[in-house]
Amino acid sequence: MKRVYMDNGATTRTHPEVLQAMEPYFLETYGNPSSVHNFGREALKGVEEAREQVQKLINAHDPQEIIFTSGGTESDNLAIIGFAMANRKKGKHIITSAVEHHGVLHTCEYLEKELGFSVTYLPVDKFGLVNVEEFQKTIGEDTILATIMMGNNEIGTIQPIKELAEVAREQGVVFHTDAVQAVGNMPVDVQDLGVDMLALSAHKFHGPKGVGALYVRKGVKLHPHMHGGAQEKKRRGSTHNTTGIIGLGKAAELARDNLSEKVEKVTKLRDKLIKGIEENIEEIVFNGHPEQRLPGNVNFCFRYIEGESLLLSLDLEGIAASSGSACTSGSLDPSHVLLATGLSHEVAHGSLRLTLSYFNEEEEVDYVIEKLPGIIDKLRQMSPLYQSKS
Amino acid sequence: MKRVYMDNGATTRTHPEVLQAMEPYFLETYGNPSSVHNFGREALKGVEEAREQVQKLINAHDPQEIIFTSGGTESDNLAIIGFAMANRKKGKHIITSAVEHHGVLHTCEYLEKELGFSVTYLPVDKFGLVNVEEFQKTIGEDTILATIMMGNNEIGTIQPIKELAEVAREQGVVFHTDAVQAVGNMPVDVQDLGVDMLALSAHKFHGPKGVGALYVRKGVKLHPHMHGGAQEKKRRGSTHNTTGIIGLGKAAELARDNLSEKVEKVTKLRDKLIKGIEENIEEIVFNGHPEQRLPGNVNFCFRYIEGESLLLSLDLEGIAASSGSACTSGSLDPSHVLLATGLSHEVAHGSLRLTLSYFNEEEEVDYVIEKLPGIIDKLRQMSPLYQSKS
Amino acid sequence: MYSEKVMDHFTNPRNMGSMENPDGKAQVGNPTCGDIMEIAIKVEENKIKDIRFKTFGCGAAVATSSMVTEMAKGKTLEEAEQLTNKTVAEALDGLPPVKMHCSNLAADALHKAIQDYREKQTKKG
Amino acid sequence: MYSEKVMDHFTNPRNMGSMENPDGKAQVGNPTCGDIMEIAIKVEENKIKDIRFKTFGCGAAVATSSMVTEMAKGKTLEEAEQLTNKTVAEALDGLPPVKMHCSNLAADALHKAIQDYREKQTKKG
Ligand SMILES: Cc1ncc(COP(=O)(O)O)c(C=O)c1O
Ligand SMILES: Cc1ncc(COP(=O)(O)O)c(C=O)c1O
Repeated sequence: MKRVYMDNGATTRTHPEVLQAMEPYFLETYGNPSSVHNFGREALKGVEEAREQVQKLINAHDPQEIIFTSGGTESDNLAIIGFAMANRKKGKHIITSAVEHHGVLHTCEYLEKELGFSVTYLPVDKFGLVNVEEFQKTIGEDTILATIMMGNNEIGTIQPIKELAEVAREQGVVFHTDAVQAVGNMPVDVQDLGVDMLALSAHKFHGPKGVGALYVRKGVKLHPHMHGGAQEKKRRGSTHNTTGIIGLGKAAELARDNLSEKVEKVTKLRDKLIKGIEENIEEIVFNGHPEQRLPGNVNFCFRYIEGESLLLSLDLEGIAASSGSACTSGSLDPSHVLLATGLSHEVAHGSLRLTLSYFNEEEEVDYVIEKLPGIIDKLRQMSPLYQSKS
Repeated sequence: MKRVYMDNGATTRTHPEVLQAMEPYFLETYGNPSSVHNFGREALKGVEEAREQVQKLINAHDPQEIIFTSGGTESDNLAIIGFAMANRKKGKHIITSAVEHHGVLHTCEYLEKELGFSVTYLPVDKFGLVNVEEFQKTIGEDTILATIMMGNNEIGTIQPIKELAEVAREQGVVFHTDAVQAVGNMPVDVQDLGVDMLALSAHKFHGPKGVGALYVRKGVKLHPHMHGGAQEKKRRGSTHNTTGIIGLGKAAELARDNLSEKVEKVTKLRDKLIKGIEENIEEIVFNGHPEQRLPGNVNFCFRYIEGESLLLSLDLEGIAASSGSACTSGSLDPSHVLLATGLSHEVAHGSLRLTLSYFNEEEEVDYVIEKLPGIIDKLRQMSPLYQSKS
Repeated sequence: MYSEKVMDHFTNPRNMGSMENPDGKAQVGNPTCGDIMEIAIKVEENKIKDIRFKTFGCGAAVATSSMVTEMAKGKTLEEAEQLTNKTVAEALDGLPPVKMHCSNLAADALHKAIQDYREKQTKKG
Repeated sequence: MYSEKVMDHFTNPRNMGSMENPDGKAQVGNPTCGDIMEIAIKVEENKIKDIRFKTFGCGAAVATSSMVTEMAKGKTLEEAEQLTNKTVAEALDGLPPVKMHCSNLAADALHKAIQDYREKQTKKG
């Protein structure tokens, strides 16, 4: 059976060259980078090279501004809890948005519920955008931190980070952005954006799972989130995940290679897929912003059907996709992101996310456009909601 | 040059079969285990098999008692912070020991300094053992948690966990043990030990770095330490590190294979090494307990010399070892563990840890016994402390 | 995740569609929670002669709907009323734990359809 | 971690050992902090004619001791007094940041040995 992977927003295939770069660190250069001996020193060299590769990918000023973590979630936790706890004497108010990934949202909720912080969740418009002026108005005396994501993992909307960070800087508020979906998939320049902290995760751009990084601008003080050894200049305890870090470094290097060409390719595939769906299927809702959008993200709601049924039907045709449907997550409410953009529960249940990478090819897009209308039709024929309308 | 790796307490070589088990999950079964589609379901199957392999290794009652983490440090942080924060209404006192790994020690200090808990650090005797009666006396009304390590990472001493856990259970105190050095290297049975939580880390027994697990007995309530997605039954957010988890599972399976034979082999090598050092070098201090000891751990202090110089000299002969010397860690004080056993700063600075695994061979032990006396002598000749005595 | 039987019923749903002039009919669930099932029955000599379902919902919802129609068909009303959500789930070789709570409404829909039939009979009678 | 020069001086320390009847001698550091350096000098016509060190400490401590003796040998006392811990570290192509604070005492030891020589001269004088 044909197999088409269009769930790159969930995770990506590890690039074969990434695995190749990692392999010697399993079997030969397996020392602990904190060790004095040769096995350790060689491993350390690899780790520091990887740090420079990540630095270059996001144009950080200094490799020491990169802290390696176990992924996007840990980076967000470290940025938010680590900063909030270290600076809580300056204030206890945090600003975020209603459409953040749970790695940010649940972290903010934890600070609110368990640690005495107050959090503002900025609403978004129908495209999923926060409003810069509204953000500015929300900043108060007590505000110490703002955390607003760069590219939305569900609907692909890219927030005006540069403008938001500028407002924050003017008001003396430290600004973190969860750029897990963006980094490696589009140009991201921390100096140009003017952010203080930025989270990234290797497995979203053909690196290995279980490794990520947090950029922390020099001078920004944090508590560690992993309390332990003196690794990462005492900012993150635990034996270095050498193989993962080498993989992240290699993925960062590969991502920089011809980035603009890859972005162009993916954007073209995305737009073809969007057009193909819009032209062939009725009663649909396009989600996210049409232009300020991650290169690989396509998201629609199909009225009268439920997302998980759609995913299963696509899977039977070999197409791997995802949905903000409640039933895929085992919760009762559908995606908080889709609800925040103003969709009803009923419509939000019927969402489909197709996420592309530069590994995808045009014929795969054609295949999806060929198969999807029949599947939607079959599921609608089964739906009591559709019948009642026709 | 001959290369002899005797720093298995710091980290181990990944077993080639472990890497082999991981590889397909990088390039083929690369889906997110939380996804509905085939790529995801296959990955999930692998993750759940790995969970059972870990369950079996430590004889947990149910695979769902295993939470996958990014390593030993995270497991300790999750156990201690996660439990303390979730149960702080019941009490705010925690008991630990003076010889814990920093993953426990710094976590307890954080709770003390930043979150209003009080912590008792139990002293140890000259072998590094805590006293069960003293432990019992320290338990008070307000005590909610005890966290005492199983095998010490520096001096190898194995604590009387079963007795300690029994005391804790009788007093209604939840008991966590950092068994990072023990699991995979000697028999560990959570049901027999009677512990409520137990931390382990794959890279200490020929698994990959950057992955570990926390055993949490059914019924013990924790807050997550990684706030994010609904993974691990909402106890640990973040995309599953599929490859790492598969590697941990495979390492757990391999560790169970002929465990007692491997323990016997390593113990024999250890005892030969200890004897060889004692017979060939004067003015030394044997560290740790002679019998209640990790199978692979050898630790001595050599008077009049400093540990890092010793490591560098060994490294020049191809021998990889470690030390609790301050100079290897960039701090000023030598190992808190050696000081806790009553050694002076001066003596503690001259420590050497040689840690074996079943990958080591007898001729390697012979090689170390052959090389070490000359190195010690050369360094002593250089030492102003030695001269002043001779 | 799902058993082979669930996937079989999801892929080839039995008795799917609408029915002209049903003797009894009911809908359970609501679009907010993401599951709606509609069941229509024809009754002859106190037996379920024909049955049809329509479902808006996840794979488990579709499969349980399909399965309950297959199990009910040909049974007397009293027998059909003995079917529970649990027996339906068991007939599908079980459902994932997260799916037990919301998608498992098919027997409820069937019972309501039978109830509807009875009420109509009473009115007629 | 360490530069090649550091490792060279660590592996083949120059002027290591004790000295009979030194003209000046000093020890800096203490065993608690993990670093002790002892330097002994012979002086002739205001120049350092011979020099010996002994060191208890890490690789950086050994290498800086060795290097400072090499740099000082043959210099006038005034020239030798110009040597700083910084110039010694630079001559070794630098030290790792964590090593800058504690192991870098070699020039201090040298200066104290010269001071000891001067004090002895004064007493004799
Ligand atoms: C926007 C965003 N933030 C954070 C994360 C969490 O990253 P990870 O799964 O590597 O922890 C993800 C993906 O899962 C994401 O898409
Ligand atoms: C006893 C002990 N606990 C915890 C840890 C931390 O484990 P990890 O490095 O996997 O975070 C280690 C090793 O580093 C250890 O030896």
